[in-house]
Amino acid sequence: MATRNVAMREAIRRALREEMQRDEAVFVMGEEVAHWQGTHRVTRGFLEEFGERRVRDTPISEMAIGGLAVGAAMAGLRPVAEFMTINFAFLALDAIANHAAKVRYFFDGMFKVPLVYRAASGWGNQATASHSHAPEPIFAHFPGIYVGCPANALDAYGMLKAAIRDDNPVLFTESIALYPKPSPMPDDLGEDYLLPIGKGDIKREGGDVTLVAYARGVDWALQAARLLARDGVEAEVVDLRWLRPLDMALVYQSFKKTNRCVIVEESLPMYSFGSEIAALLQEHMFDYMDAPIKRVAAEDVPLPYSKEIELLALPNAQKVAAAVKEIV
Amino acid sequence: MATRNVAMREAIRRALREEMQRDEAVFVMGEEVAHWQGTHRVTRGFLEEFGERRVRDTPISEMAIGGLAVGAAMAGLRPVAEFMTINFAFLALDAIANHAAKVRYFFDGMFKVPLVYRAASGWGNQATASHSHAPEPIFAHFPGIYVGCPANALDAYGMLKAAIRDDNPVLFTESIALYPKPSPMPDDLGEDYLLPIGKGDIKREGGDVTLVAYARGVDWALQAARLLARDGVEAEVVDLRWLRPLDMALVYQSFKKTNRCVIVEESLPMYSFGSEIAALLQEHMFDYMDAPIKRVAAEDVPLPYSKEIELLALPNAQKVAAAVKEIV
Amino acid sequence: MAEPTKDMLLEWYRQMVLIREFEETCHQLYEEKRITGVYLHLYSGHEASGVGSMAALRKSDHVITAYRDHGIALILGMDANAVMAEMMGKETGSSGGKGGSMHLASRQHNFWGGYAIVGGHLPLAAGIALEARYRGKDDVTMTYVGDGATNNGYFHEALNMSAIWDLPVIWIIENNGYGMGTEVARASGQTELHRKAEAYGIRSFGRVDAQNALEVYAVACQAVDYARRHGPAVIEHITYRYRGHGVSDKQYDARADMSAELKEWRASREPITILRDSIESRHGAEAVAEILARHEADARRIVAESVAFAEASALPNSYQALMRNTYVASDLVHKTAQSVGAGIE
Amino acid sequence: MAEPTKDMLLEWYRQMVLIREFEETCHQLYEEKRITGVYLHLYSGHEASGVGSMAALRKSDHVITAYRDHGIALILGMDANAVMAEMMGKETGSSGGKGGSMHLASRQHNFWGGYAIVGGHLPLAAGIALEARYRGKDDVTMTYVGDGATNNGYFHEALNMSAIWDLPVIWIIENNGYGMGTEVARASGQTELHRKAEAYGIRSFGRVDAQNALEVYAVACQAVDYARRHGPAVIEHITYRYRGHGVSDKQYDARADMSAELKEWRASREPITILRDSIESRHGAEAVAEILARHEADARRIVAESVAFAEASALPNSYQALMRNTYVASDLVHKTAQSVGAGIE
Ligand SMILES: Cc1ncc(C[n+]2csc(CCOP(=O)(O)OP(=O)(O)O)c2C)c(N)n1
Ligand SMILES: Cc1ncc(C[n+]2csc(CCOP(=O)(O)OP(=O)(O)O)c2C)c(N)n1
Ligand SMILES: [Mg+2]
Ligand SMILES: [Mg+2]
Repeated sequence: MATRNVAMREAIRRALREEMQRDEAVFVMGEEVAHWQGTHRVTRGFLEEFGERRVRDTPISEMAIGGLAVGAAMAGLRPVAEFMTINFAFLALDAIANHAAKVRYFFDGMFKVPLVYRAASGWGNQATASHSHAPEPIFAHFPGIYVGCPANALDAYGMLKAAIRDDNPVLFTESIALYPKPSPMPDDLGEDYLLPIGKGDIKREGGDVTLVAYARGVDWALQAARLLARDGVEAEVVDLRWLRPLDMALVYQSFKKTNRCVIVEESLPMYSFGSEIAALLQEHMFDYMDAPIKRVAAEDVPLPYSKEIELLALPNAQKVAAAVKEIV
Repeated sequence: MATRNVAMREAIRRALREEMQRDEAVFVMGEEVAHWQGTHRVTRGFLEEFGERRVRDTPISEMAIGGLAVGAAMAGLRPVAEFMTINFAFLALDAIANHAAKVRYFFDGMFKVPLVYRAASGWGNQATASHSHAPEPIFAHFPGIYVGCPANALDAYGMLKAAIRDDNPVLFTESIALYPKPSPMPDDLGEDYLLPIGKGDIKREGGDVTLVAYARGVDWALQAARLLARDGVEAEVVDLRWLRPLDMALVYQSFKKTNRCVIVEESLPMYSFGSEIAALLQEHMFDYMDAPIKRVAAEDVPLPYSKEIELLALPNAQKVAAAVKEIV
Repeated sequence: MAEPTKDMLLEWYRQMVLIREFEETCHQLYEEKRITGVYLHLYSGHEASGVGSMAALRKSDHVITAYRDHGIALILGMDANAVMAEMMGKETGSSGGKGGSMHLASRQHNFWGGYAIVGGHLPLAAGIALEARYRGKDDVTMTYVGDGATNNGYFHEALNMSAIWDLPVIWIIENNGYGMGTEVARASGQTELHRKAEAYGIRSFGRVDAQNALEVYAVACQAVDYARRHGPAVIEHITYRYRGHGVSDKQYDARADMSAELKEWRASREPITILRDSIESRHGAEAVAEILARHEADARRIVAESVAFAEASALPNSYQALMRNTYVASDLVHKTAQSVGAGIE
Repeated sequence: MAEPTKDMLLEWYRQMVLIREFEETCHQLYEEKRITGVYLHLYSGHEASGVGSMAALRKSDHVITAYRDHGIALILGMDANAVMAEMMGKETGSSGGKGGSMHLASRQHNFWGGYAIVGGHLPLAAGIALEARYRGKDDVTMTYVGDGATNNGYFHEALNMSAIWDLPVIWIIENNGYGMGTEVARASGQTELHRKAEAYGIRSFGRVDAQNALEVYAVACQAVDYARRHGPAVIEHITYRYRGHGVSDKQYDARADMSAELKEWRASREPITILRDSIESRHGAEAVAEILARHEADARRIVAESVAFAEASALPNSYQALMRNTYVASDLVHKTAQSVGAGIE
């Protein structure tokens, strides 16, 4: 099968477009998704192809975007509601955590809520404190919703298709830094290439240390693995892909082999992804632990504008490699 | 010094009242804090004593409550803004995490934000899914704010006074289940009884296992300690009191003695308090770990109305004791 | 003005006495601790608001409201047994005991629930209405919202979205004078709540005396007709809550001025009496005496039976019952992934 | 109507040409990648809106706005050097390089900032105004908010709070026709944005042609006077953004109909030209030619100097600089508690 390099943005666009073509109940809503062609150009051309009925610009009303999608989904549509960036989804936390994630539960299964919230996530590019978050763990704290965070084009494609077809609410975040990044994608996947919700992936094999990551963290982990390989340390990179549900079986399997682990994430460090993975590992893999599990995350600070200190705050491959060096 | 049993609600009321008497810049705002006398009766009598200027009923406008307090604090007042329950603070996540916690940072110290958000937290009493959260870890994820969660009357008193006097924003949550609970308080503390922000407390000494908890979790831990003592297991109960900053030194000290730990919280289990504490412990206390660290939290489910299944979902002393039994 | 038939009026009477009986029984059961929990918001005093307005709907239309939802559920025809069982958190409850008083709903009656976060259901209403527009159906969504809730961001954003997308929602503001203990004038800069429609360019149908089911009905018919053909409509219902904000909030409603006010409303603006008077004056007191009495007796019987039914039902008590319906079971979900499994039906 | 003196008009001219020069220079620097980042929202075209309205304030009054804040900062007298250094993220920037373009502020000028979350600053404005009311001062808070932001929940809740608490806020809606790429009519059910005041019972001072500083000033004087004595006021400013939403959004503003529209605004509604015409017709073209030319030259010099200053300044680059000012240093905080320490000044 022919394979080409595709930017993650394009893969997401392709998945979304195919699902809209396949199922008339799928529609897109959000700020600037239609006429402006999407702030991140994911919905470029959609207005022209699908029209105003199915490609809907909204006002700057995140609470309503969050909640309207729930009602539309309960009533039988399959909304894909975009938050321009995940930062603005803070305004929709109640709609997401208290409505999307709970409606099915508190009516004991009477309704289903087949929606996808999409949001650009992450930081860099001097977007400043209030626009610089990768807060997936905050949302994944709440049962009733799934949280998916792809690390490359092909994953994004298969994960988003599954998210749209699934009958549960899904928060799907897309690392801004990965949007333009090309990665290989077969040309002809058929239109049913679905990656199961909650299934992680080994992105690189190695026997000396396990790097657990998601989304942009996977990039740093892979870069670190290359650095480490020069020094003879072979890292296995586990991309969890989903923060809820968590494919811990995959992590445990790798850890049983390596007995060492560094967790990599773009988020703030406390009460976060690394916290949960480290906690689960030490609990379930205690007998396999040869060293403390390390975490690499953003510094514990609101993120600054100025570019050098912004970089200081951001995780990177060197930090990951240094953390590995402490435990191998 | 004479000591009496005081309900936590009363201690909080006393602290708030004294601080309002002491400093005219301190005022109270929130839904039903004035005429209704406070939903949880914490501000009972305040309207009469301090008048409408300083005891301000608000509309059901959580975003504005959250943000208005920030502006008032920047301008020199010391607001104590109440969210009737922490669930409603989801609507103010942006005001809290993106404004209260960041204003000082992104203006590089130009302003200070001396405010306290108070909120009743926790569950039980069949309050149903959207009204049943103890989501302190979500808010403590963000640097720039402190998060305090007292476990008894005296702590609540000293912690709240410090929170009000401190020049940083503080989220102060009060377990609903603890409001009516009496605990000993000396009659004459003077008006400057301040418990430092970020200082934990050993609530019970013991050499066999460390129970780390906060707020209502401390109650369950203490009850479990009594159960365990019958079987000859002596638990040390560390009340962290603050989720940010974290007094890990205290936890480490205890852990070095016991080499075993169970973390107890009222929250949902994932990306939560237990996750962070377990992650820190295994990282910094690896050589002292004689067993995996266990966590007891709410079940991973939106919380139901019906009372027996609600109790099934809630942590309790038996669950804590059972977790300890697995590792001692 | 749409003129309701005699049968309609009698049916309204049936609904209103059923609601009143149900609510007062709930109140009693709560006092006796046979209904437990902290939230139980009764519709007593509000009956004509729901009855008169929903009479303007047809079966395929939609209804959604907040936590003060028992009356709405009964008007739509939900089984009193299932509703009472829900109050008690029983397996036989309409939400399997998971939702309780605040979360009644019925898919079959197009009743989308009962929500607990103030304002949280308003964008859901817009979403439900969008489905109709999207599919080219002319069903409308009738949405009840309290006076206090109109000050919340949800109200603003949802109403505006309904306006720009021409969504067929009838936004009924149930102005019962208070949000918990706060009078409208202390919470809202605009005290004529229907005038908030101006901020969205939404057609307002003004203020209605919602203790009079006939007036409610007349205006609702216009608004429903308008919404079906054009887009959103706002109506303000002036009503009163007889049982205070909720059963656990006694202190406030015990205030002397509150009880005087309550007495006044009960004496001169009792919705059941007003409806009864209308029926009698139109159709003759004697001619309807028997049927009205029958409705009253039926209400007592139905509610008493519902209590017996509910009390005889079991509480869910298994771990499986607790976890069930967190998620829809799905082949798209990886089987061994943690923290699912238990939560699927 | 308050009649501005000749000195005032000349001062406004000075401010407006300084802003324009500053903004166009920013634009240029961004193109040359000497200013970096993704957000840079210019005030070109808006000048008369800020200049005319802030002329109605006195020194002790307060100002707050969103991310389109450079012009506001310069009008209030912030040092162009510190502002330009902030654009470049330098240590010498007004926010030490931490805030960038969207987060200018100056305590000394009662300028409470520049905020990046749409609507997020609106409750802050109410809080700042509350402080004045609380302390019995009659200072007002002038608040700028975009047309797009009026559809956000923050707007609703903040305006309503200002109404019920009689807070002295002048809510100036800067209606520049678009929120990013969305025309007002596609985002707001009510397109006459000043009429949103009705929802809060707030006094509206209507719509103003905000390309004309004199008209802006006249209405602002009334509104400020009203706010000082009574409570909140709303004004809608009709204006236009010359440089699109922000510098990184080229595609949209390149649309043909947009550039025609822009040409039209520039040709017939250029705020600097309109002010110049007013000055000349009142005070004689020749009499003011020299001073106007001087202001123009000064603007070029000041901005050029600010660029040199900014470029000569250092970038913060230490871990300490990164962590500083997360918290206020405080004796009330336990010394060994984790994750503080580094973050205090
Ligand atoms: C967002 C939010 N804030 C606060 C509450 C607590 N609360 C529940 S009902 C209520 C009053 C609502 O009043 P109104 O909208 O007038 O409805 P009514 O109860 O009078 O029918 C409040 C404050 C809540 N449930 N949700
Ligand atoms: C809550 C939130 N949602 C979305 C954004 C992204 N955003 C930034 S500016 C803007 C448009 C605002 O338009 P308007 O209020 O008219 O102000 P203008 O830019 O025209 O001055 C949007 C959507 C944001 N910053 N915050
Ligand atoms: Mg009400
Ligand atoms: Mg605009």
